[in-house]
Amino acid sequence: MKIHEYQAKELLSRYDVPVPRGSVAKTAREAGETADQISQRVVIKAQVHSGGRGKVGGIRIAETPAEAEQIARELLGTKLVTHQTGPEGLTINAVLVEEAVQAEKELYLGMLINTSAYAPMVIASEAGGMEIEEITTRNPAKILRQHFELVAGLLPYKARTLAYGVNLPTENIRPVTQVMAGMYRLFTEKDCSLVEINPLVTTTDGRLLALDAKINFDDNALSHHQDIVQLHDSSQEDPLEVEAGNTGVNYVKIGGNVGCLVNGAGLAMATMDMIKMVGGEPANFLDVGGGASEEQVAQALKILLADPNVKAAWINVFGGILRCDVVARAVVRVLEESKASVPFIVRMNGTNLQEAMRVLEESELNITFEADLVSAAEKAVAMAKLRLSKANDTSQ
Amino acid sequence: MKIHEYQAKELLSRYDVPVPRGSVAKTAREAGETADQISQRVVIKAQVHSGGRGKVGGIRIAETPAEAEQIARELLGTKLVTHQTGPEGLTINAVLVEEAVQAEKELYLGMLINTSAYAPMVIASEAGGMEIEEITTRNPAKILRQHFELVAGLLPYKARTLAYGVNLPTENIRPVTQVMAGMYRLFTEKDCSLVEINPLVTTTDGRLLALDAKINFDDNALSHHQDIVQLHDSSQEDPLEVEAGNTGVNYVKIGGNVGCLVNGAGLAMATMDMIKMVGGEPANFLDVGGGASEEQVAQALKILLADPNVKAAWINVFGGILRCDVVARAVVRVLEESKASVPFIVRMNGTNLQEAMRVLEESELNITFEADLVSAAEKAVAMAKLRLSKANDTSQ
Amino acid sequence: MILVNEDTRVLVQGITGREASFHTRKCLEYGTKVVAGVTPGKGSISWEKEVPVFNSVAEAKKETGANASLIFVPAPFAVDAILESADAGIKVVACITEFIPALDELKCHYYLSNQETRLIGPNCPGIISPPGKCKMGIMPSYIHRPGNVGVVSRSGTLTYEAVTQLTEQSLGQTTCVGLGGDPLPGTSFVDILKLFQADPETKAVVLIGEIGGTYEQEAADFIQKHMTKPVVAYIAGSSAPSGKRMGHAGAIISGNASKALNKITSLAAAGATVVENFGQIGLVTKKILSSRI
Amino acid sequence: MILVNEDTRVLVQGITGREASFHTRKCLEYGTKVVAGVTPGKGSISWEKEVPVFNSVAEAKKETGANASLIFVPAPFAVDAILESADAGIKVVACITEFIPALDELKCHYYLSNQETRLIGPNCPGIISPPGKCKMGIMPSYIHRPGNVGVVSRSGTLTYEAVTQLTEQSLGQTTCVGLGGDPLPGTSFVDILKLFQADPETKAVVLIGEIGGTYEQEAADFIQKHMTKPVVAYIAGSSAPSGKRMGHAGAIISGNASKALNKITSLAAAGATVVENFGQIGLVTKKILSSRI
Repeated sequence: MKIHEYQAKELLSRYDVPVPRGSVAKTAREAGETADQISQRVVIKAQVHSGGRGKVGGIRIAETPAEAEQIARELLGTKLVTHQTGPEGLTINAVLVEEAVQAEKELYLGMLINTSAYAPMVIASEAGGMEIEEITTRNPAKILRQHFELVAGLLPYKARTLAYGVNLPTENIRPVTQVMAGMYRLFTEKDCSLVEINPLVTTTDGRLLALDAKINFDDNALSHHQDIVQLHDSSQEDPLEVEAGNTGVNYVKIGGNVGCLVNGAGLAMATMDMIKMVGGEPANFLDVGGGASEEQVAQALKILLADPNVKAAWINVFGGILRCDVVARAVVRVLEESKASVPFIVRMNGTNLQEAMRVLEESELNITFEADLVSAAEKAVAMAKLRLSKANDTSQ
Repeated sequence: MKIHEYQAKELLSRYDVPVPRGSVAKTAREAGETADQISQRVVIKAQVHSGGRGKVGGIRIAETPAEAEQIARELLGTKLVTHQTGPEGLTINAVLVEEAVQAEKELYLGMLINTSAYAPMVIASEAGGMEIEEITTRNPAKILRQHFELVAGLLPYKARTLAYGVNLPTENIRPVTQVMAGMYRLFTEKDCSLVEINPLVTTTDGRLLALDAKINFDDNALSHHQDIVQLHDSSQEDPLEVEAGNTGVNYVKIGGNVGCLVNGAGLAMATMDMIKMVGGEPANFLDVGGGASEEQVAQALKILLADPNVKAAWINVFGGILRCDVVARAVVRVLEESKASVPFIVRMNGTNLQEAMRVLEESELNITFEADLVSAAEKAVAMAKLRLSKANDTSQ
Repeated sequence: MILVNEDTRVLVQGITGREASFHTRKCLEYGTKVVAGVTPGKGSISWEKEVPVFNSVAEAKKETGANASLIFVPAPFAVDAILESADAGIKVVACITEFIPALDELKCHYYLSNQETRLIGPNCPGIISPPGKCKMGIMPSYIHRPGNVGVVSRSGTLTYEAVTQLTEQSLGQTTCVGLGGDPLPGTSFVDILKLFQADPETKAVVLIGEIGGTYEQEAADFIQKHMTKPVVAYIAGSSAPSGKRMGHAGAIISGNASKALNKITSLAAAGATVVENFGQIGLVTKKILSSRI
Repeated sequence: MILVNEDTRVLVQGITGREASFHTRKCLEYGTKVVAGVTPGKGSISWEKEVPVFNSVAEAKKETGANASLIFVPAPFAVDAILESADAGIKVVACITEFIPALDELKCHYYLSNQETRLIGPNCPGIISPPGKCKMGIMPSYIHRPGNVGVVSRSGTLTYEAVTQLTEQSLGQTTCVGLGGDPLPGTSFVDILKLFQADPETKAVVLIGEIGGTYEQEAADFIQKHMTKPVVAYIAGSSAPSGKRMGHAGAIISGNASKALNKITSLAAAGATVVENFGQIGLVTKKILSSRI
């Protein structure tokens, strides 16, 4: 689960990590008032679940409270499109109004589990301010790592080693190790999957501040952390993905036009790969899971069809615990109810295959059945292309 | 550090361990009012830092609030002498007034670090209600142990193994494992050296309750736990031991008549052992530590002399960091100031021995110097006996 | 065969649950020796009048000689169940349970690091050895047949597809191991490749990886240095975008190393035959085995 | 000699502190090769213009070839200092620091359990090898002389007394090790007895124990099974009452096994010569060594 920058800063602050003075505003007037209280230059930061906000006008400086109010008015309610959001962008429902600080040094600090080492890890770099992928590509030598384990925790000497490694002046060594200690407590107490401060800056007036922060949480642990669940903002997610989550199925919108519904994450990925391999573009990842009910499969199918880009749908199921006939019944029910006109290709194998075939045949719906994986992929892609060209013809 | 039963129960209760309804009272009237609120038979328990209170009238039943008030009046302000307190006893400054419960089964539960295994350990026994030493002696087979470690914590299955082992009925298994989970969190979060619930009882009305509890804390960790330090009650300790603690020296009153002042815990024990070996009775353990100042040694000496039982004093010092002359100067100063009349035997070795001898000789005080350990012990014991017999002569 | 065989005596932790009951029945039908169940508080009953249930693993092991455990208990209790089996000396544990928090899995890993127990999973379909008639998991039984191909995979249904293709090509399996979709699996590709390499019955290995982590790169390294048997590999997720979790908690692209292409390149360079068209994995394995005879 | 000798290159952690400075001077005067100091934030200065100071142990080791560490940092930072040395590959660490909480020592123990580092202490006087002119601790130098007796003890001043008696009897020492007075020492009697038994220079061992714990019983067990060299033992605390802490956190009678009499009986039964009169420990050791020649 992701949270907003302002929420991340509030959390970090509770773990003794210093952040700039500021406050979140949900109206332009609030933004102006906050700027007035801070009584100096402020930064107005669009609160959306995405990086790269600065490059697209989502982070702006205001010299006066009036200007702050004006900028907030321009931002609030609009959509911010970054390189991470996709073309739809994300709605700005809140802005963070903060004191503008004079940064001297910009550091990167990140904490996550290194799965190869089976250990939590702190990453530090003195090339802060850009994304970690960018630092990795452009200057891998500038990235320092320290692993730690859960008995001794993040040993102070390891924190110091990183602090010296990023060439901080002596007076900042202890403060930055305290920042890492706070990150560690937050990480372990709240089951985070990522705690990132980027940049952590030293200021001209001698302070150390978390200027931007990103915290992700382990979804599997959320049931232990009701306070964190409260921070969830579904307005920052694709509505179909939210609905899928409520239904208990895994749906990720990808952007192509061949929809697919699969049981099992691996098979769902392989299905997408096949669509791509035969020259198509998958519209989504959709895993209904091992033990889905007919109702869940039907809901998942509705979500799939709700994506207007989908021009053909491929049902790819290996019946194990989830029986083929359950899937067939869900397909028939949804198609009959929705009068959906997209072509359907069904490829099934496993438990109750015969019964599933019978159900599909009896339905008299226009469903193409195909036993071979590659042939099914090819048919789905061809049908999507055909439908797309027809639609184009019609629109011309 | 030790705390009172009522404080232990308040702490346990914060860690979800169920305790009987009740409240501490520092006056008889409060006790009566609490009994009135509880509105049933109550137990009045003298709050002193000692076990074995029941056998000497420190735990009594009251049928009515008036009786509760009466019993509290009888107890408060008096001294309770148990087999653990020594003949002076401990002052009762508070009583715990609790609902009287009908116990069905009495268990023992204890948590401490097993130093041989380098692991924390839970001990459980179905022979609860008596002291663990007694269970160990009388029925060692009834004692079950489970070690745990700090990464995984007290694994629920280990708690269950103990719960089944003490033959609890099925409905009590989960509650008792939750009690152990609470004890574990308390133990690790507050750096306890002992958490003991004895007895933990099942009641006729189906509850599981910590009927008595004892918690000790690791003195070395107290600086991290100001909330625990607040619970300290110095009225429950020997005033001389409290004073020694404030001075920064280790003093334990033993009860004999040969006082000793030593540097180093091992040498201090060996000094006591020698006094005993040659037929004397050590009055105390007193370790001034490795780096004591003249002021600390002087204070320690005053504490030693404040024990009226002391009939002779043996200074036994191996000068290392603590120089012999520093000790000599402290001895001379205290003896000159206090006009103490107990005979002094000084045995020293190590750094600045010559200077120390000079200081002692110049003082013209009546100090016996003896280089050999055993001879020093013998002289000290002989002098104490002589003085004791003289005192007896005088008093006759 | 590796890890489980005809001498494997399985205990099922959480046997009285709905899903566990269903799969215990399927395991028994396949021929698996399910000798005990463990559900705390239900010790003394008998599961469907067939399998004795105990309060603890230690007791179950003592009374029935169980030497492997299949775990179905819910996520909050799963690590405790795993460690209970490990402490009782059970040497092979397959944990089906999904949704275990990563920090819990980390603690589990530390605890097991000083023990001999091999943990398969969690969040996995389990393990099956057709020649030993031992199924300790939730995979459909009928697709398997005894033979000489070892299968190891991070995905459930993808494995079933692969096994189906193998069986259609008349290629049976020695053992199929599902490592599970979590980022911190108890057993890695390398652990299993070692065993397959040492197993005389296994003539070829099918390895099914996916995006996320660097497990396949470590496998590639091992294949290059130590494998003499042919490895046919497939990596799922070539078309997955960065930063989005593809179902499995472990299947998320978080850097170059976690991408499918990087894994495919590593495996190919190490000498594995990497199949791009998943529909061909049975056929390709068949060809490679034929060319070796 | 065991653990430290003429090749030992000592670094002092916390060297710039008052106590550390005092003892570093004493160690240097004795002939110890103190090659580096570590005080975070003071890397670049030089201690008394003689010993270079570094910000980290890794750096100190790299620059000076230090292979042992003497620790004086305050209790809240001591475990970090110990583990920093261990992670840097320092093989012998003596920690003088007292008042470390037991749970911290437990964490330290777990962390070190997978490492080769030998931790002496904490809350101990350190270790000295007179024949190697290496003193890594706070014991008075002048009482020692090179020779053939190994000394291992839980107490500081009691060791100095014993060493003085030995030296008075013209019995020099190979190495004297102070285990420290805490309940969870990094090194046990058994660890040191093993080394003395294997050390050709050591002809006899003086063991000084005390009440609390079962360390001496474990030593007795080892002596019975593995020691061929004579062991002279003394146990302090025969006259101590139950339940009262005698200075050392480890010196508290909490059960029969922790009593002096129990320890004395175990050691005597194992073949050690247990001295009741501490004033005789030098003399008794002399007699035993003479009778062997």
